[in-house]
Amino acid sequence: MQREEKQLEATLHAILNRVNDLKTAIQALISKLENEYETINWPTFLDNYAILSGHLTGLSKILQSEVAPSLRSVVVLPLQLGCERDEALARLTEGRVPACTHDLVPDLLRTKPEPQAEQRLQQFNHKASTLSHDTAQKQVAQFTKVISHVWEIISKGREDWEGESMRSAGMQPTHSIADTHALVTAVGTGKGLRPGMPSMGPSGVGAPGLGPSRGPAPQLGPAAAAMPKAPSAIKTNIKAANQIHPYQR
Amino acid sequence: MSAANLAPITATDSLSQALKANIIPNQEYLLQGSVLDSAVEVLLHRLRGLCDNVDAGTETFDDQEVCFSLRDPNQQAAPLMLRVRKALDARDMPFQLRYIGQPDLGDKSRPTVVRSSLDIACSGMLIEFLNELGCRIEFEYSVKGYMFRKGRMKITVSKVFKISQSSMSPEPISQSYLVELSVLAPQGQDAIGEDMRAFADQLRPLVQLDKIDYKRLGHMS
Amino acid sequence: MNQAINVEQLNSALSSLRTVRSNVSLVFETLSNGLRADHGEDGKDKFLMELQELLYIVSNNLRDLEQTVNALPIPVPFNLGNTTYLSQETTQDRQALYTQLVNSYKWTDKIHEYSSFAQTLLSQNSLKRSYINSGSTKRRGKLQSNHNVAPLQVDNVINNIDRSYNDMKITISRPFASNAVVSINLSHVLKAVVAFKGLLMEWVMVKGYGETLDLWTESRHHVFRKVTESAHAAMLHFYSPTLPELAVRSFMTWLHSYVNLFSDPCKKCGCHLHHTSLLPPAWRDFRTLEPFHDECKQ
Amino acid sequence: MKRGKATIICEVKNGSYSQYPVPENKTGTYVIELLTKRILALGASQQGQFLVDCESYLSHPQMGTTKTVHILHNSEQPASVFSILESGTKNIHVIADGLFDLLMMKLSQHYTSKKQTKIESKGPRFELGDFCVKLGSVTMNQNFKGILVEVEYRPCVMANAVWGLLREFLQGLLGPTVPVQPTQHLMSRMNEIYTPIDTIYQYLEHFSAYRKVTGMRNN
Repeated sequence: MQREEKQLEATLHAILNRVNDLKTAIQALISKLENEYETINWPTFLDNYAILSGHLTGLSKILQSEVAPSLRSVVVLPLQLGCERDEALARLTEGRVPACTHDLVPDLLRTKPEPQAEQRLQQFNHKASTLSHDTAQKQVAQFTKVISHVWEIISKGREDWEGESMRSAGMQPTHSIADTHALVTAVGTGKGLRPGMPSMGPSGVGAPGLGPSRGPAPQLGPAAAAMPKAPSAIKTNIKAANQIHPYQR
Repeated sequence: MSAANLAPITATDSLSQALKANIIPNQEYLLQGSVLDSAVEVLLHRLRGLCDNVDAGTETFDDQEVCFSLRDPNQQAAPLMLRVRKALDARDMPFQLRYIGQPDLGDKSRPTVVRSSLDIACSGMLIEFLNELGCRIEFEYSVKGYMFRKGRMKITVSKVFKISQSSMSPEPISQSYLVELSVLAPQGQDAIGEDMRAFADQLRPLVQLDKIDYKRLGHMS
Repeated sequence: MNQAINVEQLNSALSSLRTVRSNVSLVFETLSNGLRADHGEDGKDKFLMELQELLYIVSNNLRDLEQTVNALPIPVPFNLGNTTYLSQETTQDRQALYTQLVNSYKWTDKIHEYSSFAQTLLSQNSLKRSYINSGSTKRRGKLQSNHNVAPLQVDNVINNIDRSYNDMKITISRPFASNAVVSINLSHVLKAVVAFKGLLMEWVMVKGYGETLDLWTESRHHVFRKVTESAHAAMLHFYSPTLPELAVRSFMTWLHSYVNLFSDPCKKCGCHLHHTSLLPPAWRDFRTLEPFHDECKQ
Repeated sequence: MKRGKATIICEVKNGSYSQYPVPENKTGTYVIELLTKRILALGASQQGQFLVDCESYLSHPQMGTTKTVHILHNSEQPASVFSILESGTKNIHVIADGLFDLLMMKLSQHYTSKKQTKIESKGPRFELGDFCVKLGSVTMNQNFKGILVEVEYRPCVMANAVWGLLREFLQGLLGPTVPVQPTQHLMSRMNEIYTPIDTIYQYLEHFSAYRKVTGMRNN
């Protein structure tokens, strides 16, 4: 018996916490709406709803879980109804419910949906259960179609808009993949930079590229004629020298 | 005897210490892209807004790069590539000798190309030295453009020119500027790659900076 | 008598000016305070009334002032020089004249003081190098022109000297207004910088080939500090205010003899290095230009 | 390039040091101590130690004519690596920053280090007026080889102008009978502005001589 009481207390405590969380979240939402409606960032404002729904699912989880059944067996009995202001109640509810009156109690202590709502729910359930599988599939397909169509429109709009913003800066496309590749291969492997051998890989075999003589070119003695920097006039020398330097082949 | 009179440690020792402490920046993180000539001004404008070294106007450079290769004597490994860069606009600056290893693109999750790299400042008769060392000139080109810095990142926007045989004015390779975003860092600092990605995104859609494997591109064509 | 009346009139004009000022400031004060509690219910009207009243007073005061001012005799204009324009600009910060005036006053005062000291000192001490003993007023005039020579003339003199040496490069710069600062590169041996006042040398600093040249920091090498000392001695030795060009030329000739600073041994002891100081012969005889160690020169 | 100061490096040999007969077994330390005493008596102050080392790499035999790359470090220029390539009669030098050593590791396929010829000169460093004197004992592979005395006269940048002065100083320090000769390299650069690489060349010349002697002995 005592154990059950304790459990009940713990459950109530948990529920109370959840409800309080929910309350503060709602308060925050309302105060935001009232005070910052001019500067509000709507996407972040929408996040508040996400928080609310998070709290709600948390609460319903507790209520559904196995800890709760004891609650079902607990009866709340309105002992006293009256029109006089009940200070204790007002304080408990932060001034929202000043008295336990007749018009409030049915709403506050309701355990089932309202009869009208219940009826409508039943209607819908019935409609859903009578629907054939095929029609359901058809409707789902239709729905997906509509959604994908909307998605297309939006993404196309975005593309247009981005293109527009680029064009408004006064340009057509600003880079070209082909140029990127040309430049990177040129710098990386020398493609297009070797005079006389247009597209030779880095390990190209054959006559060494004849670099034009450059600024402070080192003085090439006869011994250095093997070096590829020699002017083309002594090409024969290169061959001869290549035999001396087998690694140059 | 004071501490100053202690024997100096040998250069080899200090180098191996530095290696152990992993403070030698021998990895290059790289992203590449290009921008059409017509849009380069816009890009420069944007970079001026983003980068650090813009107080005294943009930094320009005009370099000549010669790429050497050194064959493996055992004919097993791929030839070693060495690059020499010299500033044409500041002739008294030392040469820059670079060793660049094979680029590693990694999988999709890696934000940048990573390749091992040694950047060595050199003076003296470097070209002749490399020639005598057994290196062979593979190709050469000149690059002229702008250099920006943002934190540790270096951004170059440059035009690549073919070196012309005669005294003709150098001929540009394409109608675009090469854009490179790179960081030199010690091994294992992969976090910088994310920063580079973030920075590259700031330049979109003007420039698309990407991991590009020039090796594969070279074979494709 | 006339003057006394003037003063009285001036006083009354000034006092009416003061009244105008105080009443105007009262207007502004009331305006800035705006509606007050004591204006009661229909405060707006009352406030306007009050303001009107005050403005009325001000206009009355202004009329008074105009009357008194008109009654004043027109004064003979003083010649105040530039200071007359002080009245044109009303904000203190923008004219910034006051501090300058004070400063220039201070400096003139100082110059006056120092020149009187200098005058007494010079009249007591008969300096050999100075022209004062000669007492000739003609020469005095000439000297002044040596302190204050046209830059072009200085350039000519120095460029002439520059042209006469192959291994000594002389360049002129003028970082401090009109006075030349001359830097000298003597072969690969040394660098020197000489500050000129007109055509008279004022300061010499000698440094090594690889060092950066400036007027005040000493060379980090002992030998060039020694040479700097010798150069100061030479500068004073060759000083001749009457023939400044000759002085400069002789100094340069003397300085040029340092071209063999490291290669020639001392004429007296025959050694490169002095045995105690371990310095090369850093002294050059003024006439023969022969190298000596500082310690060997007697 | 940074300008250097005229420097000569002089070798102290047992023979030429005859005035002070030195017992064979403790040459190195004894001579160094003796010279230290002398130079301190002249009024010098010790300013730390110095170290010059040299490692040589030989090209792979597959690569044709043998070439040698000498890599030298000098504690006076701690951030630099001096690299001299010996190819036939020509010497080509490059002065690089410290990472050049790493590049040599990358080139290990092409150029292999001759570890047993790693040679260094190490010892105290003195300052005396405008002179800087370094007394180095040379060791190759931990074996003592000899003593090299380096004298640097810092105010002057031309070896030609200051040669007499330096010789006088060295002979004053080592004794008048010591022959002081410029190395071949210095001879060719007497009229040029002296740079740190010139010091390195002088060391290399001396080091090579030591190695040659060793090689002959080994034969």
